[in-house]
Amino acid sequence: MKNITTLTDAIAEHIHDGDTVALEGFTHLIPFAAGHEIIRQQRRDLRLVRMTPDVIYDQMIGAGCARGLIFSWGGNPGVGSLHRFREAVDVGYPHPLAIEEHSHAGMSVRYTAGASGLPFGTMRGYLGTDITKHTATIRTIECPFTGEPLAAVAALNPDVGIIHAQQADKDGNVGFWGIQGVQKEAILASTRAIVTVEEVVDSFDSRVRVVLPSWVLSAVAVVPRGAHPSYTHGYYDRDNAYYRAWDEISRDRATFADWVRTHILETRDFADHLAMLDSSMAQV
Amino acid sequence: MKNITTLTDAIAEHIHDGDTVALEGFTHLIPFAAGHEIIRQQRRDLRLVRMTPDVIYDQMIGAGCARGLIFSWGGNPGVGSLHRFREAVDVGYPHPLAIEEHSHAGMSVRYTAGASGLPFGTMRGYLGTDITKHTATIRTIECPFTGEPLAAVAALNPDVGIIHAQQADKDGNVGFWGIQGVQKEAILASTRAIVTVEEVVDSFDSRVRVVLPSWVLSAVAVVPRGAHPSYTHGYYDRDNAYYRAWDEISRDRATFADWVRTHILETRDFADHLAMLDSSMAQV
Amino acid sequence: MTAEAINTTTATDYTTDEMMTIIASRDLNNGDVVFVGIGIPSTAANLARRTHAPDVVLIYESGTIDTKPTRAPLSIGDGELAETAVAVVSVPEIFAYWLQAGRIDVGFLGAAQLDRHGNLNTTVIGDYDHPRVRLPGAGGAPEIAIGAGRTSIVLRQSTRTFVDKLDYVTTVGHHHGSGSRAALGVRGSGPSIVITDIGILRPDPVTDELTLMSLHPGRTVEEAIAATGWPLKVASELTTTQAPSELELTALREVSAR
Amino acid sequence: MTAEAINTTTATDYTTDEMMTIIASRDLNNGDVVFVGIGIPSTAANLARRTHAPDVVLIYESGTIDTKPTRAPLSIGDGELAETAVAVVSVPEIFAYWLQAGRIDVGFLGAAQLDRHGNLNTTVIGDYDHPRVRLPGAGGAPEIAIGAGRTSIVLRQSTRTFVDKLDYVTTVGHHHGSGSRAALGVRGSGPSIVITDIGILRPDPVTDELTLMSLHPGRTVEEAIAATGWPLKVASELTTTQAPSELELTALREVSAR
Repeated sequence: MKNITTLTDAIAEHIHDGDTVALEGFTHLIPFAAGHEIIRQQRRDLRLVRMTPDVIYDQMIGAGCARGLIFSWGGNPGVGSLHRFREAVDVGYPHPLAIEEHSHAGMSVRYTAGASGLPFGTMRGYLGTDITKHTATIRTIECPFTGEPLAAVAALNPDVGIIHAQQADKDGNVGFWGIQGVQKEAILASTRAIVTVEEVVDSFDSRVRVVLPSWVLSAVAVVPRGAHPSYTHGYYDRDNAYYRAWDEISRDRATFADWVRTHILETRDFADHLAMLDSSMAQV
Repeated sequence: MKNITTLTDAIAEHIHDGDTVALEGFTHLIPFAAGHEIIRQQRRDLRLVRMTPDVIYDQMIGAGCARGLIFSWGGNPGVGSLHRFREAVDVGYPHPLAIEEHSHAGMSVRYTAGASGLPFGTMRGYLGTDITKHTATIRTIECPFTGEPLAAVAALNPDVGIIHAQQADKDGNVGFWGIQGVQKEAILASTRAIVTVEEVVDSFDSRVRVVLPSWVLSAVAVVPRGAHPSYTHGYYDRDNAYYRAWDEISRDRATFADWVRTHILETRDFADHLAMLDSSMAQV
Repeated sequence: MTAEAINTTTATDYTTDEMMTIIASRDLNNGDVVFVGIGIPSTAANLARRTHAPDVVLIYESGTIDTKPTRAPLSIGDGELAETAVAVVSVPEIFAYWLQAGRIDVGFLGAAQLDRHGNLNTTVIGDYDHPRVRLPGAGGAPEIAIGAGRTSIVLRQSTRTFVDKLDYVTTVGHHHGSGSRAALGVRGSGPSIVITDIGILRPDPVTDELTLMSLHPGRTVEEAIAATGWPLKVASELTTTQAPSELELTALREVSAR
Repeated sequence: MTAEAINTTTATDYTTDEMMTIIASRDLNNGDVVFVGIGIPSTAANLARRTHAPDVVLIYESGTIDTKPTRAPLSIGDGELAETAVAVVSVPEIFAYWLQAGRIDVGFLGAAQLDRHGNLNTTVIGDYDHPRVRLPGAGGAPEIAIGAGRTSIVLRQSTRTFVDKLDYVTTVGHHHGSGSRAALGVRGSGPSIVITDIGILRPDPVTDELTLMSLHPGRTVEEAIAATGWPLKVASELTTTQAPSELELTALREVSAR
């Protein structure tokens, strides 16, 4: 249990201003609680990494945590644009945001290379596009056997990888199931790793499909509903109303700032935040 | 169920003289029944691929099925040498055997590249060894970002991949669990794929961890104990006595030939072979 | 009304989205392995599975293989996709072992902008460094476009979307046309169909230029030309798209219901 | 006899294999992540876990991570390894995400031939194309040797095994010595210990040449020199290996019992 701690302590200890930080979770298991704690502790100048920077990164970017973003698809799925992300890119508010764009396949190859201890990964990708013109971490490589040109992408090795999972066992091993995304690779590619879990169990649910041993995890923190408003398979569903409501909240600077202050900065922790949402008529 | 057939028909239809054929299974789930059926149907000039050519390939090589072998470790685990393999390499009996040697890591990268539709894979490997001097499918590649030299290995794409698994469902999807080896990659890297299973079930056991959908499998055949003398997790243990006895049987050409004739060529199928073993005092 | 009557009866009361979805569905063959995104593609693939193509295989980029949701999912990572899938794999695996390896027959794509050769922009309107509108970016599209056997593009037609020149090429279609796509060394044959609210376009077999092949009931060539930012090629034997049947529409509404 | 007495009492009746296994076990530190093969390495790692290093993490190349078998397994792919593992992953993953990524502290290696710099041959005796003895080949060794933080080599010493020149370099140790290993661009510090039936060798800090540091009880320098195919360097302060304690031997026999 030596790696089991609180989320407050985990973020305080392992995330420093200027770090490259990846919060992963593909629709499922998005680590919202950890993102909020980073906002709450007011980390700055982070280079954020995420295949699908959605509402969680809109919140972090809008709250001023980020100076850079490495990503492959930035939107509010099923709803529309990310207004805080767009305002950072378009007019540099609250800070200019240096973006590095890839495709989903490219990001997954970059994480895989990082998790594998290789400096680059190879793929059939990007050919005929403008992406290579704006992204320095894509080069062309020739197959040494066939001579055919392929895309090489630089390995991604964040300082910190953060995910949410269903369960930890008493030894601090972590298990999850359902849509698994790129979470394992993000954790294994990162120098330090933080995992929030729904609960600690004596032994894993039989549905667990991916297990990360305790000794590759810097910190594990129990945060029930820690992926809300995304979902945790077997625990709770996606809060689609929250995602829809986010469009209105995030559209205006002042409304957004007020929301962040009352819902994150002035709450003690994620449980407090959730209690506020639950008790609010408007939910968000 | 359109892909569910008999092993006899699967081998007859999908394996041709001269094919490159990979039978995979890492200690666990070695597809002995399929190997025997290839011997029984007297396929010739196969280029065999397998990370650990153990007793199953000793039998196939000794029976004259092979003209080539791509591998990374050839021995009878825990017992000693493979006498039929060694005699083929040392003196070309019953046929000369062209060998192509890699390491385990190299073979797994080759299969992975093959399964991924890439012409090569990259790894940190082989440096400072003589392996590269004798194996044409290893080259040096430079990282286009860091300039560091790495090993590139050519993709492996066998004509046919063959594995054994615990279960198929009624739709012909295949599921297995326990030590999974390189089986998934071997199947996905191959043009055609044959799977033997212990049984067909209504729905998979909850222990199933790897599932291959029916539409990537050319043929699925039910062969109970089809991995004997290796083991099938949850079904039967490894027959260590068989592996030990193999040393004596395979040491002498005539003893071997007699064993192959009585135990494989003159048996109808693997069930018949197993019945003979079970009723025999000496077991093998 | 008998089942047969439903099957053959032409519906009259349907939305443009329903029309586009039904055409996308018809375009799939039984047994096709389809890489689907959320929205019309997902609904279309599920509709095909419930109607003329029961053995269509659905793969979502979230890593769910051979899913059989009872309803078209709301998001690409819906729990139901995992629960009804034959296999759930990681995102790196879905792109490497399944898409890149050439196991996908049809990929669906959408875009903010499309050019006459079916190249797509989902990244930015205006200058990349000083965008007029920042869009979500590439997602899975660049590799779907060169990994799938062919692609099906669903996109409403207007001079804003059908442009003479893309502001940014996110995803390659037929490149510069006339076989130049193949010369890039990419796989697959590229966009085989573009389904709009006005009609259906397909690439010319020689020049690869998108050509209007069919008009939806009640739409005109003039409308199509006016909604296209380049001089639109029109097939000499322009047909009228078959309107949705009652059967198709009923099945679609069942699939879409939430 | 009290537990303490067992702990400190020197055993007298033990086999050479037991001695070698116990030394290999002592060489592991608590918390080490160890990549183990079958035989002495596996037994040694399990012994360490049962004695002085309860938090040693065992990884087998068959893909079982953090296994806790009750007995040393018979084969690298034993079912018990999967059943007692924290995680079971594929062979490609174990080599890429775990070994190559640098997550292993100690790798065990054996060989048919070893040279003075700890390079190893497990491929062939004689000419490659016309071998005198064909050996199993590389297996996991080449990448264990350059992926693990350091390696521990267990090998009986004789002029057949300790040779002046390898017939074939399957696995790199300290290469040509004097820091040339690092110049290859490989990871890890290479062989830190060679455990034989006669004594213990370690690389010289400057030349990387294997040097006899310790003799097992009852063995002599002359024996060691006679069993080495090159002029063996002997440490100026040669020690005697501590004989197995009763505690170690009892634990070892429990681990080995089948």
